[in-house]
Amino acid sequence: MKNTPSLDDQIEMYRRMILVRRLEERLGALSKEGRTRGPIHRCDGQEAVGIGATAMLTDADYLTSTHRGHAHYIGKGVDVYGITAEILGRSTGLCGGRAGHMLIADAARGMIGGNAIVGAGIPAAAGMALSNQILGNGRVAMCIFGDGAAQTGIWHETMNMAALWKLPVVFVLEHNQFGLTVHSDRQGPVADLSIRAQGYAMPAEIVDGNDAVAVYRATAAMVERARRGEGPGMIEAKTYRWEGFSTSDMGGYQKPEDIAAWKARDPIEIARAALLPAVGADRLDAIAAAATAEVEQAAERALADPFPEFEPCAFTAAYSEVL
Amino acid sequence: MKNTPSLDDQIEMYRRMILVRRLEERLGALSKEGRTRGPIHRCDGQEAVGIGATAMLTDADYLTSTHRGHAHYIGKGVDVYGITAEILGRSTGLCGGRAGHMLIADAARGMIGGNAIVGAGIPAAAGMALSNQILGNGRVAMCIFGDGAAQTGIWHETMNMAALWKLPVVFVLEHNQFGLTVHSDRQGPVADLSIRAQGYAMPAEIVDGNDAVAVYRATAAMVERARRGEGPGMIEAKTYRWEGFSTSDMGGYQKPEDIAAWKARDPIEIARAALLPAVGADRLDAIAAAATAEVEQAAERALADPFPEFEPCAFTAAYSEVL
Amino acid sequence: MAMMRYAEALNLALREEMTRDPSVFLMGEDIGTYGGVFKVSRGLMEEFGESRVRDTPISEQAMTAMAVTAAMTGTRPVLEIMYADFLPLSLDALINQASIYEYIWNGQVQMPFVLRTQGGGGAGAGAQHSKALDALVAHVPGLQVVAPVTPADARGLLKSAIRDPRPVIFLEHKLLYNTRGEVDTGAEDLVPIGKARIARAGSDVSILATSKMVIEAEKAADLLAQDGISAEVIDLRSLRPLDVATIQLSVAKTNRAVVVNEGWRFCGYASEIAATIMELCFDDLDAPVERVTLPDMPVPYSEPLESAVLPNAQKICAAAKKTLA
Amino acid sequence: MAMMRYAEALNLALREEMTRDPSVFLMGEDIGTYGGVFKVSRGLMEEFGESRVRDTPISEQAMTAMAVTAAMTGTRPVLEIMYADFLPLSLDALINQASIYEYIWNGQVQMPFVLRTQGGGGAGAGAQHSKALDALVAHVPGLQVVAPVTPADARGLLKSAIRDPRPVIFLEHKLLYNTRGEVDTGAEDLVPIGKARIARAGSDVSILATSKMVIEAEKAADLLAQDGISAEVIDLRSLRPLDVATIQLSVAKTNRAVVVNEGWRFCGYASEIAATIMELCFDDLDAPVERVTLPDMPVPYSEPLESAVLPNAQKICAAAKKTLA
Ligand SMILES: Cc1ncc(C[n+]2csc(CCOP(=O)(O)OP(=O)(O)O)c2C)c(N)n1
Ligand SMILES: Cc1ncc(C[n+]2csc(CCOP(=O)(O)OP(=O)(O)O)c2C)c(N)n1
Ligand SMILES: [Mg+2]
Ligand SMILES: [Mg+2]
Repeated sequence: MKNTPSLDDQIEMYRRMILVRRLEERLGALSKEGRTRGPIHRCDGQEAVGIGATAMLTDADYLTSTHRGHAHYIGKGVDVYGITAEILGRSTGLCGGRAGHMLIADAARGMIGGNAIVGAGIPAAAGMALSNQILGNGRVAMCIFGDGAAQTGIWHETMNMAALWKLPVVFVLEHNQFGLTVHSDRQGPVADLSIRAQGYAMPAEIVDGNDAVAVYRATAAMVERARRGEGPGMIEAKTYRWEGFSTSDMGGYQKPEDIAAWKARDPIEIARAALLPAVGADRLDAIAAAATAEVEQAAERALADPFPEFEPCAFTAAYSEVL
Repeated sequence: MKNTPSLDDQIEMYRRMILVRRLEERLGALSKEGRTRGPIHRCDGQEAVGIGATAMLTDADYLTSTHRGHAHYIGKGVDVYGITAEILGRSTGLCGGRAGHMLIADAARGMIGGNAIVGAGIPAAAGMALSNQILGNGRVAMCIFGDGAAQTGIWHETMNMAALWKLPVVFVLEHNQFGLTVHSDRQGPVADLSIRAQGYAMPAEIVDGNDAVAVYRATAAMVERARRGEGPGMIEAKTYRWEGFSTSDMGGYQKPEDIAAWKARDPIEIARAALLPAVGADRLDAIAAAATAEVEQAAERALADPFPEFEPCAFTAAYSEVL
Repeated sequence: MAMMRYAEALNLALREEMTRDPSVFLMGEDIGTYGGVFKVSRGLMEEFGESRVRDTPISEQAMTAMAVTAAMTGTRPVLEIMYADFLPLSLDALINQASIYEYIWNGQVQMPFVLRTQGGGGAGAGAQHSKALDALVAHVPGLQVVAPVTPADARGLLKSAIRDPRPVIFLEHKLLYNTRGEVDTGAEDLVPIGKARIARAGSDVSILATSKMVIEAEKAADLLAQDGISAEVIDLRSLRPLDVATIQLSVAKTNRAVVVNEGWRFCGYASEIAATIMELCFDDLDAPVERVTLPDMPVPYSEPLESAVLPNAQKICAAAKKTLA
Repeated sequence: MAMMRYAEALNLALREEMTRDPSVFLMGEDIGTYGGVFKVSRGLMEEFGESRVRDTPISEQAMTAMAVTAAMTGTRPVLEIMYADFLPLSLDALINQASIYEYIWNGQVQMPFVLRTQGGGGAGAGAQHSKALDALVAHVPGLQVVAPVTPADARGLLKSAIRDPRPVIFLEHKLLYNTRGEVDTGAEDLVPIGKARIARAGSDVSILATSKMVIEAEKAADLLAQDGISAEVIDLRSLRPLDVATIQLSVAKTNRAVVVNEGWRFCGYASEIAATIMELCFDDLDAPVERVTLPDMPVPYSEPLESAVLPNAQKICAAAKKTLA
């Protein structure tokens, strides 16, 4: 089937989804112990979107993310230890502890970056695509954003300009059913937000967001199109958020039966089942164990790392302004 | 045919279109003589939209407009002399000369108001519709906005909330082919902007914007629906701007053949032709003459009116702030 | 009298005003079913229904613009913007719409709406969720801006704001919601907009602070007292209009002033207060007015970095001593 | 040397920089085919093509956000926002995006973009097209803000802004485009960001002005001269970073200062300058720094009303005399 990821790609996606899941679980535990700071937005159950949609991108391609970006970071090849250290506010973090979990960037990987202003990652990717088009460098930019972000005005302005100018950008809508606590059916009158792509004469496809391979196939087609200069495309991946909107969620608005139903469709289990025949349980177990160990080691190492020391802001100083 | 305006309504629309046309011509002449201030945005050739879309509204209904609102003002029943005096900056103007031609309001007529921030009139109408819904007062709000305004983010946010909450608001897109100087096909990838209404499960209709009766019919249906509490609707009226974007337009980008073609479809002539059999030339000529005289008198009177004297701003004073 | 949390005092004020006036309604993200991310509107959707307590999509720009015109047409919206960091999205509606209509329409309309939001650092929320953008809104004519620090003022000012015929920007602080204080639930206890509060009387130096910084200023006053310095702490409370009379009286007495605001320094809210004091109290001043603010940089995430940039009692003490040196 | 209009000087700078550096591109409303509503980009689409000179839809919010990240990824956008009154729509991209990345990403990126816009009154354009919102952008760390008043500075500062590795907000004035002045077309003549210009030397009072107000300040200096008062006029030029050295030298000499800015007074740009002077020149000052600004109200449309609110030479004279009284 067209755009089907190679077996190695599928194995790597499986491994990365496990990295993400273990990271979320570890962060959840650390937060309960009061060893993290600020709200942390977990994506348990949504791993297939961030991992599947980014697996065909190169380091030269750009990705912008959201406040819920751990799967996006790891999908773009960002180092788990660097992410963990950043989230724990250590000087060894990818941004020296200045950014925190919602705003991580790793320019060398084209991951620039997390964004906690809902909707802001969307024009950010389009701006990078505009650079790509002007420079003719063949790079593609992608933004992954939520169903809530799709209701922001800047989404409309960006879709319109991207389609008008045929920018090499792919819009990946990660539809996890909720804004923070409000269900998407109370945030807009239509269930399938990607029908709006028609209003920009832009191709769009709805996929099972819990099936990494399905997400990969659909997204890869849009990425190729964009790279060929044929313009932007949109993907709407349907998934569900297992945990609260963040570690400070007091809950009470997600139906237990919904959570149960979606947990029964665990993206990691779906990937494992697909790989089992070709790869076998032993190898998959070994991969899972190694991924688990990688997250453990990353966390242990980061927890032992020093906190940063304050230095005046370079540009603040440059502006000879008082600190 | 359903929602067909009565003969009297049609005659009144004809009269109002002439009022608008003569006002625009008079303002154009005054501006050439250097007797106006600031840019003036004429709507010659577009009169059928503002007049036809508002003819079924009552004074209790609300209308928000744009920087090009003269037909909207007159359609909502605002006094021509008050408008003219305001545009000429006189103390007798509807806003005492404080507002100017782009920002005229007449609260008694529900005309609140002109708006020179492109797109801003759209949520303004929705906010009034929100009040109407909460108060259950049966009033409808309408915004008339341009093809350029349809590309602003706030249009999307407003369409979404209006449809989600079934607000009693009607969106009238006055498609005159241009933003300021840039043709709409260079501002977005789709010709019929109202196809975007589908993305909000909102009904929409495209009409000939040079036929006041057609505009009336389509709009009246949406207004009734909204009044019944069935939610918002959208109208896209196709028309064309004969004159420059404003009196400061240096021109050079509108095709002479386009202008000629559209002038051949003068909304006033179309209305006249439709009325001729039933009303007869003499009565129509008399109406035209009276309308022309009304604008003349309004202009002469306004030109003789005093300019306002400066008074400190009420609320500035209230805040005991230095003037 | 009752002891309650700041968030509870706000909730009480909303409940009281919604009960008193059916034209008052609430809109904002996650304020209904969930009761608000800081639980300020807890229980109100159940009590007043979905028409008057509206969960909105993530559309700050349109929400704010709609609140402005809803207020023009018979209702009294109380809009919650979840974080002050998002105020830029509301700003066109404030600067180009709410600010101008009453004047340019010659008094044909008024806009009685309240925009509630919360800002400030100290919670590890990062550069996009920790700012105090007081200066952005305080700069806009036609807007009133208040920032209560005690639960009693939170209730009293919110009630006044909702009843006011003109727009009020109501600034809260994420680290104040759980602070407790006495509230006179028996009385209306409206707090007038435009009046500062003398949090603590003193004679050597005036410390003028806003929002959570008032608490830091009071801590600073304790520390200064140990060094025999008597600091007067003024809670500005009403950022605009400014209670210049109270400021003048204080500075006339102390001859020295320190302004504390959690926003940026350059073109910040503290700059206005410093300029105003210099202008009105020039002959009284024995030293330049000191500004204690966030440095001109983004708020970093990691604890030691964030602590280093936030204004605090120590920095306020140092500034006060500088005015006395 | 050549005599040219302010708009022509800007056009020249754009042409020169686009020729020099292929990564420089322009985007904005009506800047291409039409050459800009103030004709600043006249002829550039023909010369550099549609890829590098882009007419945009009316989408300030996304345009600005896109310019920020385009600048992060290898190009140098010069964005035109038609009126400064629309800056609120650009502000999220400036405050929550451009302002933070270089610092919070630990220097991984820089954003060399220029946002050109024009503000100010006097043209009868009404309350939504006449504002000077300098304070909004000057408050944001990470942004540099310049406001040239002469054609030579317009060219020299725009060239410097385009070459600068960091964001520059470039403030023009609608009534300056047709003013004429000498431009040294032979030389590069870059004007450094961060340096004020002494428009006229004097000894009795320092008048610090921005943009078109510099012209009013020079007129005021003429009037004051007739009364035997020698005014020094300083064109701040670089609103941020501020050239404090030049300001200090001047005030040390004159002991009096008047700040003139066309924006609102409360929390305005003039407030920062007044506060800074008070802080740095406290012992030198013989009188409080006077602020001459727009009153805190919308700009009215009708000529006599608009004239009454705009700062002008007469108001500046009165303020200067007050400092000398
Ligand atoms: C402009 C803006 N408004 C509100 C918020 C607060 N907020 C943070 S996450 C969130 C929900 C976003 O929903 P969605 O886009 O679906 O992303 P998800 O959390 O589901 O991953 C909200 C409202 C914000 N960060 N930015
Ligand atoms: C937010 C904003 N951006 C830009 C402008 C400048 N401007 C005034 S009118 C106009 C074109 C508007 O086009 P359209 O909405 O189609 O209305 P029309 O002029 O065709 O009636 C522009 C760009 C503005 N007033 N507001
Ligand atoms: Mg979601
Ligand atoms: Mg148009």
